[in-house]
Order: sequence, then C-alpha cells, then structure tokens
Amino acid sequence: MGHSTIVTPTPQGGFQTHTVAHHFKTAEQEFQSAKLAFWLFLATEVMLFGGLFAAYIYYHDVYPETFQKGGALLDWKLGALNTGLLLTSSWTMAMGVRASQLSQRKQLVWWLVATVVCAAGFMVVKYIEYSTKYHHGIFAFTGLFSPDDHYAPDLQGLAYPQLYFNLYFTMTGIHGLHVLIGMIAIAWLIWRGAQGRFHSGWYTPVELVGLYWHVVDLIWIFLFPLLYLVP
Amino acid sequence: MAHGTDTSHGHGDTVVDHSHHAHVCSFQAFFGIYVTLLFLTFVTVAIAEPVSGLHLGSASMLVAMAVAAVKAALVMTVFMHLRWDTAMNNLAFLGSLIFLSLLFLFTLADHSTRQVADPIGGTPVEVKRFGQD
Amino acid sequence: MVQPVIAFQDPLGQLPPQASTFAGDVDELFYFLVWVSLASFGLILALLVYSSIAHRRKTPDQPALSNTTHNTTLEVVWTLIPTVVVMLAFAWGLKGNLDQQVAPADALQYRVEAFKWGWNFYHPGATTASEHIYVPVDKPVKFTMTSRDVLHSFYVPAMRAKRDVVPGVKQIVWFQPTVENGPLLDAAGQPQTDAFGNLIGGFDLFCSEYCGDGHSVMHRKVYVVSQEQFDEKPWDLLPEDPVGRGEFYYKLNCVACHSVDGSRLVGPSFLGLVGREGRHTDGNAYTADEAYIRESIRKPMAKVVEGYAPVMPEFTEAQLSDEAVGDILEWLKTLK
Amino acid sequence: MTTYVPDIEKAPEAGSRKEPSYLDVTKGFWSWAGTLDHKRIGLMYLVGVTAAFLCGGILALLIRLHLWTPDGAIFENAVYNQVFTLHGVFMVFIFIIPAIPASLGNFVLPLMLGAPDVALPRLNLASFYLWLTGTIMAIYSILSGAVDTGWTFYTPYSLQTQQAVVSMGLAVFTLGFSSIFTGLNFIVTIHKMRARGQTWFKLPLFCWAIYATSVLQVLATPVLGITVLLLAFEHLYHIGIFDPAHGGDPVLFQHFFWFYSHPAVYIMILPAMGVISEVVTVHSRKPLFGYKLLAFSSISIAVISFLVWGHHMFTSGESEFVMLAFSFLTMLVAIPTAIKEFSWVATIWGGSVALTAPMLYAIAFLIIFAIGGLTGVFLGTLSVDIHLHDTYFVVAHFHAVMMGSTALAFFAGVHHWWPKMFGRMYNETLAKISAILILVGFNVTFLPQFAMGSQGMPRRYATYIPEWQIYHQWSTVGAVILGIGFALMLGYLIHSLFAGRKAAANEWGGVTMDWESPTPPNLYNFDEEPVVTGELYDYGHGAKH
Repeated sequence: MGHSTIVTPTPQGGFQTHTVAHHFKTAEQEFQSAKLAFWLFLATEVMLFGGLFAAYIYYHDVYPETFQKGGALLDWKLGALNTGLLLTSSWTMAMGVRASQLSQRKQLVWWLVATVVCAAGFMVVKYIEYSTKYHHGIFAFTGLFSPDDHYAPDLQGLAYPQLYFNLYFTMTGIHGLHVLIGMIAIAWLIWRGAQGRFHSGWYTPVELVGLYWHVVDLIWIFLFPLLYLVP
Repeated sequence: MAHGTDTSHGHGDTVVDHSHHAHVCSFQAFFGIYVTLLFLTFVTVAIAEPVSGLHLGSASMLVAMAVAAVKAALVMTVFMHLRWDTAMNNLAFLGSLIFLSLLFLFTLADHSTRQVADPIGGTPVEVKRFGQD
Repeated sequence: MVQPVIAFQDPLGQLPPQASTFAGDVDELFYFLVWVSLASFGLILALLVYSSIAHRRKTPDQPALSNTTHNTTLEVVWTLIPTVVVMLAFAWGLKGNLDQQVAPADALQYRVEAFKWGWNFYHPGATTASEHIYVPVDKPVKFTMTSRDVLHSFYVPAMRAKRDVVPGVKQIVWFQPTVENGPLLDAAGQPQTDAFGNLIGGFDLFCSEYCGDGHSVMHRKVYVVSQEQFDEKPWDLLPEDPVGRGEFYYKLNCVACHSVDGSRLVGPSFLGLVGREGRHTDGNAYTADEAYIRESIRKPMAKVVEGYAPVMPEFTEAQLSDEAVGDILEWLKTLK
Repeated sequence: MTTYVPDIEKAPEAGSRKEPSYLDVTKGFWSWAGTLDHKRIGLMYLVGVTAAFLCGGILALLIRLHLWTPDGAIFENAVYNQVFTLHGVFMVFIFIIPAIPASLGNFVLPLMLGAPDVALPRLNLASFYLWLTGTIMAIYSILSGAVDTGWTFYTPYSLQTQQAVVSMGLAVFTLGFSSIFTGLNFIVTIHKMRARGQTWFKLPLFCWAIYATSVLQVLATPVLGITVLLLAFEHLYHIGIFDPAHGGDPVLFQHFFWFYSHPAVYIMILPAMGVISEVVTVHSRKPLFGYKLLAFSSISIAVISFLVWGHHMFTSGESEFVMLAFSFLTMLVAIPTAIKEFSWVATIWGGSVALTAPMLYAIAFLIIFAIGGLTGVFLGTLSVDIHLHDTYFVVAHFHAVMMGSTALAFFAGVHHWWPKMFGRMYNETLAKISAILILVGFNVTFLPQFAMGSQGMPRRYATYIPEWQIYHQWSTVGAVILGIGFALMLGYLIHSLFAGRKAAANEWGGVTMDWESPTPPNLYNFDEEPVVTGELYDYGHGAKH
C-alpha cells in the first residue's frame, strides 16, 4: 500500500512539484493532517505559556504593589513600539501565506522578508530594553540589585521586587526565544520560496509557520499590557 | 495495495478532493484587520494608568485583558483563518484555552479563598505574604 | 483515668486508637466505605469467577452463550448506585472535614516550629521549646505551625489530624483529645522505654511530608494528661545543671542526625567529639575544639566533615542561644 | 468485515504471504534505528520501556528488602531516598506513561484503523529519540549525583538539595515532549487515517482510549514542561517563583505539578482500559457490553481528570472552598470508572470464555483495578483523606492502579498482540503461571500496605517503628513473588522469539482490523486496503450496538 506517489500539478512555470508521502492517499489528506497536528502543537504552546501567565496573575494578586512599581520601571513606549512591530509582522505573514496560496512567488518572498525585518526590529528593541535593565543593575535571574542601583529607591520597602523582574525576564525571554525560532523558520521559507517550492498546490510549510508566527504575536498581545501597563 | 491515481473518498474526516478550496482573504480584509489591531493597541495604551493617569482601579486589569482578548480574537479568526477552518482545528486550539482557564480558575480560587491564620496573641497575619514573619 | 466515650467501635481493629472528638466520625465513614467496597468487590469477584468457570470455552469453535450488547436498565442502575454512594461519601466527608478545619475559639494555643529534622513545640506561655507535646484531656488544643526550611507535615494518627507545615505561612491544626495517655515514668521520674528503645505511653506524632534524610526520625509523642497533671507543666523540664540542659537541647535539636553511641547517622556521632581530629571535604585538617563546635552550629556549611553531605541547617541565636550552645558543649565533654 | 471462525491449530501455509513481513523486509541496525514504520518504532519502545520497567522493578525490590527491618536493612537514609526517587522517576516518566500508548498504541492503532502508518511517521521516530534522550539524561542525573526529592520534586526541598535536580528536570521536560508528540500524532491519525467506512462508532475501544489519552498528553504535559523548566531556573538562579525564601509559594508549585500529574494518572490508566476492552471481548468471543457508554466514559474520564488535581493537596493548606470543589469532582470520576468495571464483567458474563494467558492477565487486572478504584473513593473523601493522606494507604492505592492495573494491562496487551507482532507464540503454561504469580504477589505486597496505611504509617520512610515490621515483611515477601513472576515472563517471552511455535494467522480469533493483516503484518500493513462494512465486534451473531 502506498508505494505510489501523487504529484501535484504545477500551477505555472518556475515551481517545483510536490510528492505526497507514501502513506497518504491525497494531497488534501496530507495537508489536513499536517494542519491538525500543527494546531494541536499550538495548543501545547498555549498551555506552556499559560503556566507562566497563571504564575504572573497569581503573584500579581499576592504582591500588587510590587508589580505596579516594577511595571512602572519598564519603558511602555518601547513595549508599544514592539507591539506595533509584531502586529505588522503578523500582517505581513498573513499576506505571505496569501501570496503562496495564489502562487505569487516574488510577493511571497517580499512579504516574508518584511516579516523577518519586523521580527529583527523586535529583537533589537528587546536588546535595548534588556541592556538598559542591565545597566540599571537589574540582572536576569540573579535577583540581585547592584549597590549603585538606580532603581533601588523606587523599590525600597516593596515585597520581593526581584520576583516581578524575574517573571518579566522569564516570560519575555521564552517569548523572545520563540521569536528567534520563528525568524529561522521564516528565513528557511524565504530560501525555499525563492526556489519556487511553494505554490497553490502545496504551501503547507508557509501555512504552518504562519500559524506559529501568529501565536507568537498572540502571546505578546497579552504580555504587553500585563508587563508594561500593569494596572 | 497500490492505489495509483486513487481518488477514493471517505478518509476519516477529510474532505477528499484533490484541489482543496482554501479560503483566500482579500488584501483589504487583512489590511483592515491590521489597522484595527493597531488602533486597539493605541486604546490599550491610552487607557492605561501610567500613560493617561486614569484610575480604573481593579477594573483596569479587566479592561486591558478584554481589549487584548478582542485583538487576539481578530488575529485568530482572520490572520489564522480559523473563521474558515474545520471545526476540529477550531476545537483543537480553543479547547486549549478552555483547559487553561481551569488552571487559572482553581489556582486563583484557592488563593483568594484561603483562610487567614491568626498567630498566638498577635494581630492577624495575612497568609498572602509569604515568608514575611 | 477518665473512661473515654468511644463514638464508634472499630470492628476490624485496623485503625489507630480513637483519641479525638472527630476520630469517631472519621472511623464510621471509613468503615462505611470499607463495607461498601467489600460488598462491591465481592460481587465483582463472584461474577468474574463464576462466569470464567461456568462460561468457559470447552471447544475451540464454541460461540458465546449470549449476544447481549447492552441493557439500558442495568446500565442505568450501575450508573446510579455508585453515584449515590460517592455523593453520600462526599457529603459525609465534607461535614467531617469542616470539624477538622475549624478550631473552637477557646482552644489552647500552641506554637510549633518544624525544621530539618525535628520539632520545637512551644506550650502555652512557655518560652523554651519542648521535645514532646503535653495536652490536657477534653480541651481543644490548636497548633500554629511554621517551618524553618522545607515542607513538613504534622500528623497524629490517633487524633486523625494532619496538616502540612509550609515555610513562609502559618498553618493551623487542632484537635480535642478524649483519651488520657500520659508518659509512663519510672521511679526516677524518667520516661520508660520498651525493648526497642521507644517511649511507652503517649500517641505517636509523625512528619508525613517528605523532607529529606531525617524524615522518618521526626517521630515525637503527644501526651494527653489530666488537667491536674497539665497544670504542673510537665513539659517545663529544663534541668538545673548545664550538662542536663545540654542533653535537653541535644534531644530537641540534634538527635535526628547525631548519635551518642558512635553509630553513623546523617552527621558525625557526638561520642568523643570534643578534641576529635579529622579532615574537611576541602582536605583541611581540623580539631574539634570549643570554637570549632560553636562555628559548626552557627555556620555548618562553612566546614563540612569529609564523608558527610552538606545538609545541616544553621541554628541562629534565636533558635539556640549562646548559653544553650555553652550547655551543649558542657554535655558534649561528658561523652567519651 | 468477514466473520472469522478461528482455527488456531492451523498455522498459515508457508508462502501464502504476498509480501515479506515488516520484520523481514529490511535488515540491519540502521533499518531499525532510522525506521519510519510504526510497528518497528512500537517494538523499539517495547524494548525500551521493558528495560525501564526492569530497572524500576529492581529498585522496588531493593526498597522492599531495605524495609525488612525497622532500622533499614541496606541503605543509609540518604541513599534510600535516592532509590525511591529513582524508582518513581523511572516507573512514572520512563516506563508507564509511554508504556501502552507508545509501544502497543504505536503497533496496534494504525492496524485497527486499517491505515498503512501513523499520520506523521517522522514525528513518531523523533518522539522515540526524545524519549531515549530523556532517559539518557535521567541516567546521567543518577550518575552525576542522583536525586532525592521524590518524583514529585516538591519545593522548597528540591531547591535546597545539592543534587542533580536541574538535569533531572530537563530530562522530565524532554520526556514530556516525547509524550506530547506521540499523543498529537495519534489524534491526527485517528482523525485522518481511518479506513473507508470506519465511522467513529465503529472504532474499537482501544482507539477511543488512546484518543482520550492523547488529548490529555497534548493539553496537560506542557504545563509540566513549564513547571520543571521554572524549577530548573529556580534551582539555578533563585527566581523566586516557587521558593518561599524569595517570595514564592510552594503550594503554587503543587498546583502546577498536579495540574499535569493528575491527568497523567489517566494518561497511564486510560490506555490500559482500552487494552482490557480488546482482550476481554476477543477472549470471551462476545461484543463489548455497553460499547457507547464505555467510549463516552473514556472521554468523560479524560475531561473530569483535569478538574480534580487538588485532591493531592487536601492537607497542603489550600482553601476549604477549593477542597470542597475538588472532592466533589473527584467523586465524579468514580462513576465512569465503575461503569467500565461493570461493563467488562458483563462482557465476560455469558461469553465463550477462553482462559488464555492474556485473559488471565485481564482478569487479574479486573480484580486489582476494583481494589484500586474502590480505595480511591476513600482518598477522595475529605475527612478520611486527612487521615490517610501521605500514608502507605496512598502508596498501596496508586500501586493498585498503576502497577496492578496499568502494568498488568500492558502485559495483557503484550501477550495478546505478541503473535501478531512476532508471528510466534510463547509457552502458554508458563504464561498462566506467571499471571497467577503476579496476581498473588501483588496482593501479598500491597494488602499489608493498606493495613499499615490505615494505621498511620507515613510514606517515604527509610526507617519505621517496630510495630509495623510484620506488615513490611509480608510486603517484602510479596515483592519477591512479584519479582519471580516478572522474571519468568521475561524468560519465556525472550525464549519464544527464537523457539516459540509459529502463531496462527489469527491466533485468538479477533474480529477487529488488526487481526485482518497478515501475521506478522506487511511493511505497509495490509495486503488489500481494508474497508469496513460490517458491525464492530461481530463474532458471527450479527452484533448490534
């Protein structure tokens, strides 16, 4: 069973054909299987970040003052800039998927390049924020405040100020790791897309990476008000 | 069992058809959603206490989360095509949110309903302050 | 001795003695569940054994006797009966638990501090800790518990009382003892021990939340005594002489990890400790003089004896005063 | 589906196969190490989890021997703590969670669906290698200082201990993702790879059980992942989320941990229930009683299992209100569980009951599962649980459910599908002896533990008071009997691979699609693409559901 393969018709010149895996009968079955699997994977991502969000909300409840003052020390303008960057990248990604559905090779590549540029911008802003924290003596994870700490007066008398910053670094750090992984995946899409690998007959990787990228965006949509605008 | 150019129907749930009719959104639709998202981000920032000085109190968290939920819903339904996707794919993703809400519900319910312990002959100590004796 | 009121007779003798007001209710519910379980287990076992013998396959091509694939009545019945039973257990258990949770306002207040690996029990009005707990019979007693390090759990089986001791928060457990069970003292007023070296009399108190190497030796006693005996403050046993006091502090704080007979426990034995020479894990030699022993109590992680794990907790001034450490030193000198 | 009249005396004729079996189609190390075939991956898992079971079992025997005397016969306390921790980690994370889904599930599920493979064969292999990596990391943790926290890693003890908590945490993280990918793969397979005509209510119950399990694996395991990750961060950098010394709440750790680890209990037991359903129907030659109720009870157990984790924390200081809710919801799980037990007994009743080795294992399962289920009600009952919590009663209860039920169901399944896997049969007499030894050994081991527990013997004790010695000694005797039973099983199973008689094409006369494939199956399973037309579990009577 399944030794034969099905070749999708190339929509127009300059595209590569796709061979359906041996155990599937149709390209549609293959596409839908991959997509359902990926949705389930995204569900696990939601649960994984959900644990962090639960911890955040829990301690926000326990130490409201710490979280308010801690949040005030972040630069909400940079956070808003990053939100804008990620939303833009989400839009360009959606347009990229659209281009692959319509077999528009050049448009696909350009939309994806725009996405990576926005993502890189996001990482640069993140770097600026992290290094500012570092120079102000708030280091990731050590929970230490350096003696000449600029922030120390603001945090005096607060219960466990390092808890807020450790949660901030953990959440944005794991999110940033996802952004990096997404950038690598999109770079791969650009490389293969330029070769004409994706077209209306087969664009599964574009679709899946697109979904992943939107989830990265979704998580940030919640992280931004929680961390930067802590009410 | 070679099936060659088999076009047999009836594989599990799959809509068996060679050319799948994926939904393709228009440029206008995507752009409209994008602009709406940016606008909602502006709303989130504008009503936040550190920026506007508005005092919404305990409601501010709820409002911020509600706006974020609307943004998330827009991304999911349109950018992620869930609006046009199969019921199972919708369930797979939304199901995770339901189960996640259980984690939130019970841990927060535990926290907010815990008894306050009173130490011997002293003022009541809030259980909430861990390690602060 | 006051004859206790036994609310519920333990028919199989499978539970510890009933020594608190809510023990009877817990036991009655326990046995309700035992009987229900035995009945349903017996039914399942009988059906299984009967059908696998009576309906066994005798020829290879024998078809099944029956072809029934469902029976709505039967299925409804075996859904409803367990539902009723478990709901009953839930409601009964909840009612019993409310008693266990809510201490009466007039309860005697004790303070408990758990640590790796021991307990400090502070009786009402006492300033020093004691090794065992003394409670008056028929009076509610309430324990406010804290932990110095990790999770522990305060468990007195005879009282059906258990509560985790969580570092950082105060936990409450209470009970009202109904049965007198004081220490059995010999002529010299010392507690008697049985052939295994265990104290006679009193109810067992265990740590039931895993806390490391000494978890199983956090075993203490709850002595239930009459009001007259209680008024004599039997817990206030701090001896007059420094050596006696030293031994008292040892039993309170060190006994879980340090033997006095030369045997190896979690830490080195105290037998012949004063003046002992040896090596630390970093290879440096040491001589156990007075200053060294004081340092080992205050900052145990600074120097760890070769062959032992670095697990000893610090004892601060508040937990063990300088005078107490002096008493321990005096007592150590007697161990040769 | 054709009605099969089994004739186990008649072996399939030589040369009747159209294609070589999956075992013969390619040879050599790399044909296994790099295989994408679900059956070979299933067998690799089978070997792996059995080895893990062996390690965990030897540790269990050491624990029991140590407890022969009140002062502990073998180890220092510190070593004892490491031994029981490793026993727990091996048995829970490395053996029992992947045991049935990843080995039997991998082998049988696509066959039952009439599919040539699982939907995502590469992910399947990746999942196996993640499991292997996680196992190697766990072994590395043992060699680099071992762990003495118990398999639950409760904070703050796990943060203060000097030992290899970080590498063990990362091992658990990796094993978790192996489990997630297996579950994800099976959900997709059941949705997208079913044979023509196989509607949801023509799915064998094993598939339903695996489906319910997979939902739990996908949704619950990520929370464990983030929990152990945070634990590792906490251990390395003191971020304070679970450490009261830095403002954290140890009870929050317990919430997170049990949010996964209670559903994990059902990740273990649900597939076992699926195996028992199949074994019971085939060896009673009778359709399963109450098929739909059984299928729905699997799903409802899966859903409710997310709502009960707090019953592990009744003494931890969680609020009375939450305890009430968790106790109530815990009671609800008992109902579908009881339905299952009764349905299996009703299936056997009036059947044509063959007391074969798999059936004996299944009957042993039914007996011990009844014990495990009934004692679970004690622990869900609030006031009684306060007394029994963290005692040997709990130890005995979960061993009845995990070891006496899940492991026995796993072995029932292994015996049931062994002829399909290898085309050979083991010595049935020895197999029956070993089933009886295990049933007896289990009860001798754990009934005294129920007794001890109700008397108040706390768990995880390296030493104990002498009153309980006689119970501990009985328990140790039982453990030795169990050990003999398992050693015997290992012996005759390995022997059968080389010298067992050739199995019949349909050794037990099963009527689900897994028995329609050649024995052993082809590389892509079937000679002809199966099409489902008849009723499920139709043993020739025209079964109706």
